[in-house]
Amino acid sequence: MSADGSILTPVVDGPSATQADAGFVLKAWGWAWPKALAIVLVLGIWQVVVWSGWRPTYVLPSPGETLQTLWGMLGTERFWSAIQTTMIRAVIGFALALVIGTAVGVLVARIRPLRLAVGSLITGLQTMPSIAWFPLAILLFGLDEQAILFVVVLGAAPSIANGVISGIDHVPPSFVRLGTVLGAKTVSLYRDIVLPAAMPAYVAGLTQGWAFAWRSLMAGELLVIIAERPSLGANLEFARQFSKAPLLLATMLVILIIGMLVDGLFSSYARSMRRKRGLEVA
Amino acid sequence: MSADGSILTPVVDGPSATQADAGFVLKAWGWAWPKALAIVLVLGIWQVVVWSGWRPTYVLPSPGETLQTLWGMLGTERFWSAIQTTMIRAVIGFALALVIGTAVGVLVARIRPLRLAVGSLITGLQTMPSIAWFPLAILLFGLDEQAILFVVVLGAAPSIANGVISGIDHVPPSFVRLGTVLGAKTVSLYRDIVLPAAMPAYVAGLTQGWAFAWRSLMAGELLVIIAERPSLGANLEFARQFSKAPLLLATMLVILIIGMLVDGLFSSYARSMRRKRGLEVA
Amino acid sequence: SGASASSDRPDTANDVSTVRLGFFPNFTHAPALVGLQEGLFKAALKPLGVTVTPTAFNAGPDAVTALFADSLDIAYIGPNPTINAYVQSGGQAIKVIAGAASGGAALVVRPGITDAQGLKGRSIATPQLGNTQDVALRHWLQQQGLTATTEGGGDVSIRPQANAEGLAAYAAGTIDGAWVPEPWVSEYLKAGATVLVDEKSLWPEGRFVTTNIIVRTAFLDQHPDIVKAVLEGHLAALDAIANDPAAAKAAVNASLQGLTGSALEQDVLDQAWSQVEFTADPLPATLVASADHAVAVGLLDQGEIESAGGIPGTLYDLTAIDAVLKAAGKPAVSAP
Amino acid sequence: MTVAAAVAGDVGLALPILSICNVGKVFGRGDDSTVALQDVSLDVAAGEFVTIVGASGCGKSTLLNLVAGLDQPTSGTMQIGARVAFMFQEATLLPWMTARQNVALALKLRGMPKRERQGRADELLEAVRLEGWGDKRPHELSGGMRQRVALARCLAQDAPIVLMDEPLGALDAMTRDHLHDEIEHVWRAQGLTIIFVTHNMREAIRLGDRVVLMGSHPGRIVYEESIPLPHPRVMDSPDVATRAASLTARLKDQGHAHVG
Amino acid sequence: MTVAAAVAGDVGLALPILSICNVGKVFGRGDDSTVALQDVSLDVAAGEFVTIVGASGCGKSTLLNLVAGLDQPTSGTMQIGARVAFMFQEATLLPWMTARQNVALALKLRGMPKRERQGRADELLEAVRLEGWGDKRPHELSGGMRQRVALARCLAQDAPIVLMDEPLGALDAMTRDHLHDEIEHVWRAQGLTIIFVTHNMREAIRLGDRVVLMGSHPGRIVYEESIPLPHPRVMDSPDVATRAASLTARLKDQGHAHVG
Ligand SMILES: Nc1ncnc2c1ncn2[C@@H]1O[C@H](COP(=O)(O)OP(=O)(O)OP(=O)(O)O)[C@@H](O)[C@H]1O
Ligand SMILES: Nc1ncnc2c1ncn2[C@@H]1O[C@H](COP(=O)(O)OP(=O)(O)OP(=O)(O)O)[C@@H](O)[C@H]1O
Ligand SMILES: [Mg+2]
Ligand SMILES: [Mg+2]
Repeated sequence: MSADGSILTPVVDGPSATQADAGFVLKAWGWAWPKALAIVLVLGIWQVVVWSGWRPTYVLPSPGETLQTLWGMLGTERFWSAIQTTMIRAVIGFALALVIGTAVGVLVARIRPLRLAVGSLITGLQTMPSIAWFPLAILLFGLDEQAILFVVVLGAAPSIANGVISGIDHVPPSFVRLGTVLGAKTVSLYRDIVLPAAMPAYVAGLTQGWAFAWRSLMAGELLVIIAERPSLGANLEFARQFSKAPLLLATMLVILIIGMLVDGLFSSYARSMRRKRGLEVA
Repeated sequence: MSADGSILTPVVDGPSATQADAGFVLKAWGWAWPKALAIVLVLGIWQVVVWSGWRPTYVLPSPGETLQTLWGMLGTERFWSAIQTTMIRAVIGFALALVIGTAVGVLVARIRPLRLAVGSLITGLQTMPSIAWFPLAILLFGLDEQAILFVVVLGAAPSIANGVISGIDHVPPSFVRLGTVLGAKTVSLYRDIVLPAAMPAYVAGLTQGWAFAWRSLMAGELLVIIAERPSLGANLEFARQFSKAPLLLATMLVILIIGMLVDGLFSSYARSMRRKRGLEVA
Repeated sequence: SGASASSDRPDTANDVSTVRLGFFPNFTHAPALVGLQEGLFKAALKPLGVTVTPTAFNAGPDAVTALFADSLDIAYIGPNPTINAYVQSGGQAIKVIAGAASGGAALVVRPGITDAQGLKGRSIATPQLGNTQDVALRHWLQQQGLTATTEGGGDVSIRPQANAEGLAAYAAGTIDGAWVPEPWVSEYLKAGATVLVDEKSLWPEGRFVTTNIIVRTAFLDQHPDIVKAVLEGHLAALDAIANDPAAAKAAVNASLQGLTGSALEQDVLDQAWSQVEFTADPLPATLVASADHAVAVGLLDQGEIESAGGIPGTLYDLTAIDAVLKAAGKPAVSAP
Repeated sequence: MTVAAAVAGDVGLALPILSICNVGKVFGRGDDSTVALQDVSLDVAAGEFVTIVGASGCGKSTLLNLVAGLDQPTSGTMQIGARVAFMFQEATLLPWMTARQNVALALKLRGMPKRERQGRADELLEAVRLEGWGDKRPHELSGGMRQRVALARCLAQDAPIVLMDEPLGALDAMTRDHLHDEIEHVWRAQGLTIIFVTHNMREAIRLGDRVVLMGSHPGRIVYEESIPLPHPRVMDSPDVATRAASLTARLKDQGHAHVG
Repeated sequence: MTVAAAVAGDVGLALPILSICNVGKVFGRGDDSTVALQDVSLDVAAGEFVTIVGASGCGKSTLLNLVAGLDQPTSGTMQIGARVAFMFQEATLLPWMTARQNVALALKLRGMPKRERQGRADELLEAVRLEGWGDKRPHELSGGMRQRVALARCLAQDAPIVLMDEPLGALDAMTRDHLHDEIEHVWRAQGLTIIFVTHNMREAIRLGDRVVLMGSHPGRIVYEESIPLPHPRVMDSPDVATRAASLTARLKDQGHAHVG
């Protein structure tokens, strides 16, 4: 290769052998440091603001105090029972919303008159604050778990349905044509071709649906305070009503962490899906 | 074509000339009847339930009474001023959320450590009920319009960001490779290729973002209640607090209608986008 | 300095041009509504060259946060948020400077329930866990020998529930009564309920605090003159209410309509009005008793109260209202 | 212009399984419309192997789409006597499935029981020389490999009529020769009726009982010729070359005649 | 196996603008890995027209990807002396743009001022025989038309090195002949360096200064041959045919040698 260096720019050298050894530790580190940095940054800024004396600590408590409150909470059985109650409601409500939202989404995407009739209604329902449904929920279900689920489903199902619709709308027509040619009947067309193709938008819709479900749940849990059953939503409202700033912040942290964990689930599923489809480098 | 009919099935005849004449009227009718039918159905069922005497009318008013209340509302200047206030807040808040959410989405999708650090936080923030932000909003902005916008942006920006991220994640890699080959720099790669390609998911994210913005706004409008400046959120909450069932239902109808109109905007944009891309038959 | 709270904090400047007055669009805040509607605060503050910036709140916690955040100076508020603000700030942030309303709460139940024993196995709503009515109900049940846990168990199931939903739940048959303040008592009566216990009957002289006025401690220290002027306006409003109830009712409803888009039905308003007394006396003893009851039923933490300096501790500062009352030739209010 | 009618006699005795009559297809409306097909008539007998050659954009794919029922003609009538398999011009593999699953999907949708599918899919992949690649996903395959998976899937459909739109366009000479043999074998063994679009005139002659030439603007059939050469034919044989030259010349003339 | 080194003398005098040295590319890891390229070395002189022929899946596209910098080799080094234009095996048109906009995008990204773009894009579309189709969107074009838009876009990039991956695979003989002339014209006029992948041996000989044959499993260069025939060449000429036959035979041998 007696090439004249002046017009040649080296593009790349093969990776050295050491890179292969790095392995797991490096990977875990690469995954962990950004998170650690973010947490340290947030806590640091928060602490600095508190130190600056900008607001009295009874309205803006220090991270230390908040974490201490959180730690104290973690030690109580009541807290875990609240988490459990709330998570069970969330999962059941979300599962219901999933089934209903998916069914409605598929039907609306498929049946033109239905779409014209109720297509926009779906977003309309989505914009309705949970609180507006309370009276109806109570009239229909009384002060019962079902009233909470009703509010949760009304919150989450529309956004799941919208995810399905947008997913189906953007399925490449060539896939549908393929399905037709392969002789797929309606059910198999949707099961084998359209829905898998719509999966990315569907999962995005599910994430949004989860957020809606969770928000609606936090509101809905104020509806029904049921015998011997503390809940996160009630805790949040309680902290607020009693102006307990550290408790409020600690509860917000819990909500944030649960939200992030659930997002972790969704996004790792989305990632594996992308990897399968060659949309992401493994 | 002296074909033996027994093994031949006629597939299609060319469309007759009359079909071309049908034109506008048929189209408008095809658009209108499903909606009309849906409305009639809902009102009908509602009326039947009311007639059945299932619940006293002070908690479940008849459609007639509700529509009458709505009609009465429409006649007041106060109502229109409330709509105006709320819509202005919604539009400003949504616009802010759009800018912030898009920027955050693009950055998070692009920069890997940032994604690892705050990717899941976005959904975490989304799951936080608006009401939890009130103290922070008051601390940061006092009792001001800005506090409302803060709550709205915190509600809507995450879901817009999530839309952007999911859109960018699912851009066909071949498009990105094309952009690289065409010599697109980061900015042009995103402006000319990645963002247009991510548009469908982005618009879906916007629709969800609008729903979040609107819900957060309905809650946030309770932060600052000003006498000369009525708002839809305050109207909704106080109709509830004053147990004015017809007023509550009428306000819900207004929210529903606004939500549907906005969805109409988004979905007609989405439709024209799909048509352009050959995803929908014109 | 001015209304934009966060940027200009009035308590760091010596002069303020406006006082920020908080209240709820709520019938029991009638003195605030009437005073603002009729310009009585404005008139009282005029000599000082200070204007009033009214701020309506939907709920207590936001008003308390606003006070804590220096976004609000004076607020009409119920006894619960008062205790919470006092306790949570370690006794520092606020002081009660006057009363505004007394009375107007009752246990309403489904017809047919005629005594405490009739409540066994029933569900009763209260506006909110740990609020005055909630505490009152729990305390009363205790005295009647009935049990009720904070989680809704026991002989009587207490279901803390926003008032609007409470009424719907009553209509749906899921609750059998409620211990609520006015105007909700009147709403329940309209929906067919009957009064089982009028809270008045449980208090000496039939008076107990429903609404009082609190001030940011720092504001009181720096601007006693403004606080005094506001209380003059308050007194003028109380006089207006006493002198012409019909006009006052109209002013209240007009104000509610303007703020919320909803007003009370005339019959509900009349009925509720007759149950509430608007007074400058904050009735400290009743608040103290209520706090004790809350501790007794496990809804307030005695430790927290102690570290805030106890109740009443430094909660009350009635010098200004007494001065104003004296100037008007009226008797001073009861000290704690 | 009723060329089809003129040659109908050639196949008059065999039973037409497919009959296209004066079909036209216009895309769009008004000024912006494109006449993709005009007055196309074609009868195909059961068991016939018809190859179609024509300029880029002359309407070959459009015609196959109509036959497959994926689109409706704007005029004329069509009669199709049996189920149709279609191999699109683009491979159109489902990205969330492996090569094997893509093939197995066709088997599933024609009703093959689950346990037989995998084996049959592997057989088909072997037939297109992709043994051992079944577990790869589309994005891990080269362009030509994807095309072969699509071919395997098309054969998996097991339909009496098979439409193939440039099925071997992305393949090298060797693989192509092999697949010619394979397709011819399947055609004979199963008595298929095949319509095969290609740009390679010698390929058209190598495979076809009849070669149909199409012209553009508007898309139409300009010429048909039966190929009576004995089987098996060889693409590089002089016979094939001679015919290819003459047919190419005819197509070019047609092209010039129209463009000029 | 250093075939490239052996023939380096041929082009030793000209300045290599592109130098690939012992490059390997492995996809995946462990058992599941595919060796797409092994020990590939190739020098291309500035202004040279190199054509690459090889079996489906032998690594041609992979090699071009590496040269274009779209992927990194797992071993070996590469030096590229100028900007690279690349026409992918799949057309890859942006579906939200018209044909003209797709071409104009390349012009925009290489920095052409706005007002000149439209005219230049139309010129390029005309060069690929798509005059009048500029306003159509990709889904309204036939497969061959889309390929031609991609070709126009590739030419629009105006880069000194041009990589073309089966650019004319979906075109009929006439259009293809025309585009041979067009590509050759541009190559000469602008002094481009072109690497051109095709499955058509005669096309490779028609265009190339040098034909590179690749073998599969693993992908590698098995033979190179300079084509000293005078220009302009004709695809159907006996000269070209003879050479094509011999090169094809060589490729087949290679294939059999390996497969057998
Ligand atoms: N969906 C469509 N909308 C508008 N025009 C279309 C559409 N599909 C095809 N056309 C037009 O119809 C004509 C025929 O297209 P077709 O795909 O049938 O050509 P083809 O013969 O298959 O060409 P190729 O050999 O390039 O694949 C072209 O001019 C094309 O632009
Ligand atoms: N992203 C990838 N992941 C895994 N394997 C890959 C990937 N891309 C290509 N391969 C493999 O690398 C080999 C070479 O592929 P390449 O696309 O370069 O072939 P090619 O010579 O262009 O073939 P064709 O003529 O069919 O286009 C193939 O075996 C293919 O399966
Ligand atoms: Mg075609
Ligand atoms: Mg390739």
